[in-house]
Amino acid sequence: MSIFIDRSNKVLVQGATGKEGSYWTKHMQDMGTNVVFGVTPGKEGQRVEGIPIYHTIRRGLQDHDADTAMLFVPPAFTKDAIFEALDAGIRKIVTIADGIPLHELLQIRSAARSCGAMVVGGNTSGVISPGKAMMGVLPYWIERVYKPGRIGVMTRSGSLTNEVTAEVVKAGYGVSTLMGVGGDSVPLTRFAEILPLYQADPETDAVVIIGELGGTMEEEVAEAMESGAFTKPLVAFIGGRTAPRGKRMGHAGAIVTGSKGTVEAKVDALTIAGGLVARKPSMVGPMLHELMT
Amino acid sequence: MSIFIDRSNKVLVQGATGKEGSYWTKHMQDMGTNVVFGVTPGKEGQRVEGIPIYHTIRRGLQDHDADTAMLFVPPAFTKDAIFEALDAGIRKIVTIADGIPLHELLQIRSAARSCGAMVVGGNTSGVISPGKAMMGVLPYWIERVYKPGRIGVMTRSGSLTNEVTAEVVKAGYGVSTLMGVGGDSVPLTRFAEILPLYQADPETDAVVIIGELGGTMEEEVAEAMESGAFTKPLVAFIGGRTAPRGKRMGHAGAIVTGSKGTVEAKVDALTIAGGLVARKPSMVGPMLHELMT
Amino acid sequence: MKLFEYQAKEAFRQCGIPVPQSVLACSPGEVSGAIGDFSMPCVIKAQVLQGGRGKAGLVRVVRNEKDALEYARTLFEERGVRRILLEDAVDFAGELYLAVTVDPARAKATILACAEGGVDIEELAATAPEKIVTQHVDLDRGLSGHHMRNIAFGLGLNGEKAKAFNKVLSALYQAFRKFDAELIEINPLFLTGEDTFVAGDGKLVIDDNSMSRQPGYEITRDHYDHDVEYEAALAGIPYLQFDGDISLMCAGAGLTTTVFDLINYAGGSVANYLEFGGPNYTRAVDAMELCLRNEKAKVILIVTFGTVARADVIARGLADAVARFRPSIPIVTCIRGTNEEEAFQIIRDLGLTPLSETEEAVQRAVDIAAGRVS
Amino acid sequence: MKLFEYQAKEAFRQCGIPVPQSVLACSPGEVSGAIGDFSMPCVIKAQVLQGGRGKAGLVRVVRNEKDALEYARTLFEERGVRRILLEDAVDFAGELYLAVTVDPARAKATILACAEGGVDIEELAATAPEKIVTQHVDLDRGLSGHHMRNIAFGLGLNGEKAKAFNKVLSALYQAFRKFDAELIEINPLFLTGEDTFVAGDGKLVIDDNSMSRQPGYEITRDHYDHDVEYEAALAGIPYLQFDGDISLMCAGAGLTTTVFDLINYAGGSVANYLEFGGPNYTRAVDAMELCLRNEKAKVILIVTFGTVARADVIARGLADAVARFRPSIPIVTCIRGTNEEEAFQIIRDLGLTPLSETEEAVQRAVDIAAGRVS
Repeated sequence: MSIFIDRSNKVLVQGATGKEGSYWTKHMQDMGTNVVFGVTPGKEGQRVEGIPIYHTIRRGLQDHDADTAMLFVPPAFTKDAIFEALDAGIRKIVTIADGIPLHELLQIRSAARSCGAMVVGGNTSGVISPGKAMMGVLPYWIERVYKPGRIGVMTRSGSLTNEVTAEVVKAGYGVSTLMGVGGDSVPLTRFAEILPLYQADPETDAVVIIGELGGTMEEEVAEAMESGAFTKPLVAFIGGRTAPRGKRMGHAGAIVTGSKGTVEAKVDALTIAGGLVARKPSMVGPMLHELMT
Repeated sequence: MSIFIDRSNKVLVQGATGKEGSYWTKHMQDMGTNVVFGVTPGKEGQRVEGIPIYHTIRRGLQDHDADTAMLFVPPAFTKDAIFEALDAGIRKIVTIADGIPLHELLQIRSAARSCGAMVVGGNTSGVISPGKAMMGVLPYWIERVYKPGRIGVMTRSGSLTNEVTAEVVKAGYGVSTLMGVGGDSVPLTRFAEILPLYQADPETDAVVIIGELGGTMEEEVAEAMESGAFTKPLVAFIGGRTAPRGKRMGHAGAIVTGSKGTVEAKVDALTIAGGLVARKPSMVGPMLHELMT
Repeated sequence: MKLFEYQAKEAFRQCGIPVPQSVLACSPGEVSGAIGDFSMPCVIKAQVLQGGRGKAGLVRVVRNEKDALEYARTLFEERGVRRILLEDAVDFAGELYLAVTVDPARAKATILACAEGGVDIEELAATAPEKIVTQHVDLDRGLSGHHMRNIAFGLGLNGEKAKAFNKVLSALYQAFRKFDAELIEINPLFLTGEDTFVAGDGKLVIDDNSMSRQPGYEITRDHYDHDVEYEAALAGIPYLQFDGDISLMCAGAGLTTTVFDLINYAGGSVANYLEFGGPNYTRAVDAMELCLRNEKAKVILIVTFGTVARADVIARGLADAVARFRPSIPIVTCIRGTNEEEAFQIIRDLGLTPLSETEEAVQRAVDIAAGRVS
Repeated sequence: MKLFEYQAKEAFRQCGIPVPQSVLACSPGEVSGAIGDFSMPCVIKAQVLQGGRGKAGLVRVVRNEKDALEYARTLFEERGVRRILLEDAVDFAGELYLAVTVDPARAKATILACAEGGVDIEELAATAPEKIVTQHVDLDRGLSGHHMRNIAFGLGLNGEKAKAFNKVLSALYQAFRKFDAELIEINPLFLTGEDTFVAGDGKLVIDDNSMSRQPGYEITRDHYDHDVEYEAALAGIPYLQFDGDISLMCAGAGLTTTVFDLINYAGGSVANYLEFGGPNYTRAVDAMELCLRNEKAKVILIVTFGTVARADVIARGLADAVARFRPSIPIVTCIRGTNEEEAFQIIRDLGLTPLSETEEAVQRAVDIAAGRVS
């Protein structure tokens, strides 16, 4: 089972006619994703990679069913595009946009929560269940990373995902579903909100989280473990352990303020909750072994 | 069972120190309602009818539990007071305010829906489970109306409630819970949203709805019956059958526009769905007899 | 409160919705003073609240000053019109319909748009609903780009037309919010040959509960069909006049409406609907004064079943009213609720019979009006 | 982007938050020209971004013009300060803390207030959290009366004080929204003897993703600790300078940060953090130019594991950079991802060894820096 998307999902693509949109739409299809239509205002009647384009989601839904939306939309227009999808009844959405204004991230997350939708992103590479379906810009062709298997992976970082997941695969495992929640300081869906899906997934035996300094998402995972809401084996790798305090290293999320969000706090919380935390990516595979045998 | 409030509910009263607030707080207590504290900004430290007053709900909740809010707050301040209650985690709210601005009614209803709260009113006399608990300004002392029993009553009108409920009692029945949804054109909770509670209530055998021309609440009840979501006997009385079109007769809700909201449309819908619709209040009792024997 | 066209258009202007140049005139003299500023033909429109002004002969395109003055005089002197609007005629290539109202169940604003304006939209909604484009908008989130795209593409607009339309839509939505509108409507919305839009007509109904924050609008005699209705409105007592002979003086909108029905079922006819419930329940004297203004009334029927509106207080008010006006027509009472025993005694002391069943009281009033009893 | 105090206070002023009268000066000459307009004592504040300016001797109350000029000259000439703010001293009866920031999990704005201002709020939050009043606000619904009551009563304010405080709070929230703030803070917020409030200091951090709609703010040398950091920022490449000897040239923030950790674990030390992932992945030449500006660097470590950032494109960029700069220090590469076989060949053609394990590459760089291998 895939926890977010499989071949039964009917995916519409917002911004399908752009360079990035059309390129990755083809890859999504190639991996098996069921893309039903695309949306670009003003371009109705065109086709991209065999799929029809509509001015609006509303017009696309007159001809097709869809339950999932993939956005290749610039950050400044992302809020409007997500609201369009939510208004149209779409409840699974992925946006890769890097640079969504902070206040709009809050508004999007608030709107999604109030209608029970899951919006994944922004600033993410996307979501993939290798061999089944993919939404985003994930290089499923890199075999030593995107190998089908039974480990769930949640990540805040694109570049680190390949690094750490390669270690999972090297240890003899594969990936059930990889969820990139993105590197923004306000991820639209948080780690702890995805955990129940992994918990319920019979095809996920354990979860690897790829975190970093800043924010409280890793601490929330620890809380879910403490409360018994998540009981499967969990290994975490958290980058930024030696990062100098107050320096912003890349991701908007990766800034430490006060005592919150330090790697130490995250490691302590996860360890107390029964998880294993790797200091180096290469420790992730062995730690999975340790928990699962 | 009471479908909205019973003696286990802990009720806070917003606007408890005003003339109306203190008068009806006493009556609510006299009927058995468990009032835990009152809120009036600037009056913390006072007591009304034995209950302590706080500046804010937040401060009251530091000393007491509460799960229900009763508002005696002027219409212009009602949105703010309801948002205060919702923010404090209160999910059952009754407001009697007559004159809440239309756009604020939309905003309140939208906020309540997005957090799963039930806000009853405005422009209502309130909610009562005779002999158990009461929220609002209901004359529970009129015995030929507020007699405990097994009939649920939902009403858009205060004055007509006494008239019609007296007929229910005259026919030998009594009231399980009476819910006044109020006479505004945007009732914060609609008939059809209450029906599932009556459906689930083992102490409600049948439901009487007291409707009027305008709006679509009665039609929504018919839809719930058609869909099988509500299966208990239902009798309706709907006022305004001979009202001249386009004339606004009292309630904001009671205006007919186009073909929607006419009494004919409501009667047809409810009848087709299996309900009985009384032309006169005096027919309600016999109709209940007909359906229940 | 329903605004006159000229008020609605002033609100449009404030919010940036294009409207034709116009002048309001309240007398033939004002018309002749202003008409010179208009190029011919221009439009003269009676400022009344009723719909269907065109068919009723209350709007006309005039070809020259003489026609204008003549028609204006007819409106003022023969049709009883108090205000007319002189307006530039618009040279249009198309007519659309655009409105914003509320959806109580969804708890959202609802935009309604149609590429065929200038028609009776209710009729169109009934016969060709697929021609109407609908869009719901959450008030807290506001009007967003995708709402406008849904509407513009739904109407088949694109390019410059869509841009210009979206400006009007955006402004209309702002006006809807700013003026606490129950309904704001442009019908027709003219599309000119230059791909611009102009509001041909304007309707704006402000929510009655929001009037305290919408200053500057006063109710006028033109808002009502009868003098007494206007006076009752000024007094804050809901009152409607009809052609029958039974004067209702009831408390509570639902109950009064029901008594109205029961009168009709019983073969009677209503002289007036008067509702003195809620905060007005102590004002029986004012209520009766209004009822007695209606000379067709043959009987006054008082029905109440009060909660806060205590029966004894209402009965005492009735006693005051009787003492003050000594009405020559019979009074039938059915005053119940809190403290009703005390009320019954007060009514008996007035020499009246305190009935306690609404339908019995209705029948009695109908019988009296029909001359069957007295 | 973090604003200077003078910019934050200008934003406050625009939104109606009371601030003391002040003048910005960029030289001793400007100070002496402006100082006459201030009554003594007044305050001189270095406009730098670091916290704890008071303890660092970068803020001082001066008693007369001579002191003022002397202190200003010290700041400009000895402390390397580029801008100072001359400001009226505030005669205050109390100091509060007030800030608005965001709560990512709740997806709301968060207001933080404390009756004890002028202190290190993070320390207070750690030691006496009950003294901090918190209030979450939904952005779409906005700041409402009950939010303000929760805060004002929570701080023990009432009457005129509460009214004046609520005006500041309301204005601060508006400024938070208007300026797309990540954080907006007044610490201390002075309470005067006349029950009015004045912002003693001002902090405003604008969301980097919103800078395009917040024109007028430019990054300056003062935003950075080193010249190269400033130049890198102008070039749009994230770059931080440290005291070590291994120059990181990596793609992706998470991976770069992890390599930073791995260097430290392996006993090495970082000369600079440079991240050329995302849209910068084609800019290896610019990246290497920046790395080579750091004279302490003994080795350049390139680690990538690219998705869109194709390995072959990065390797080709590296080849261009090597051709252009002919770096005298060794380069260690671990370039993987899409088209990595092609990348490995390009790297081999450069005479380098294409490593494919990050930790191996890190160890190699550390060994080179330590002089253990070359």
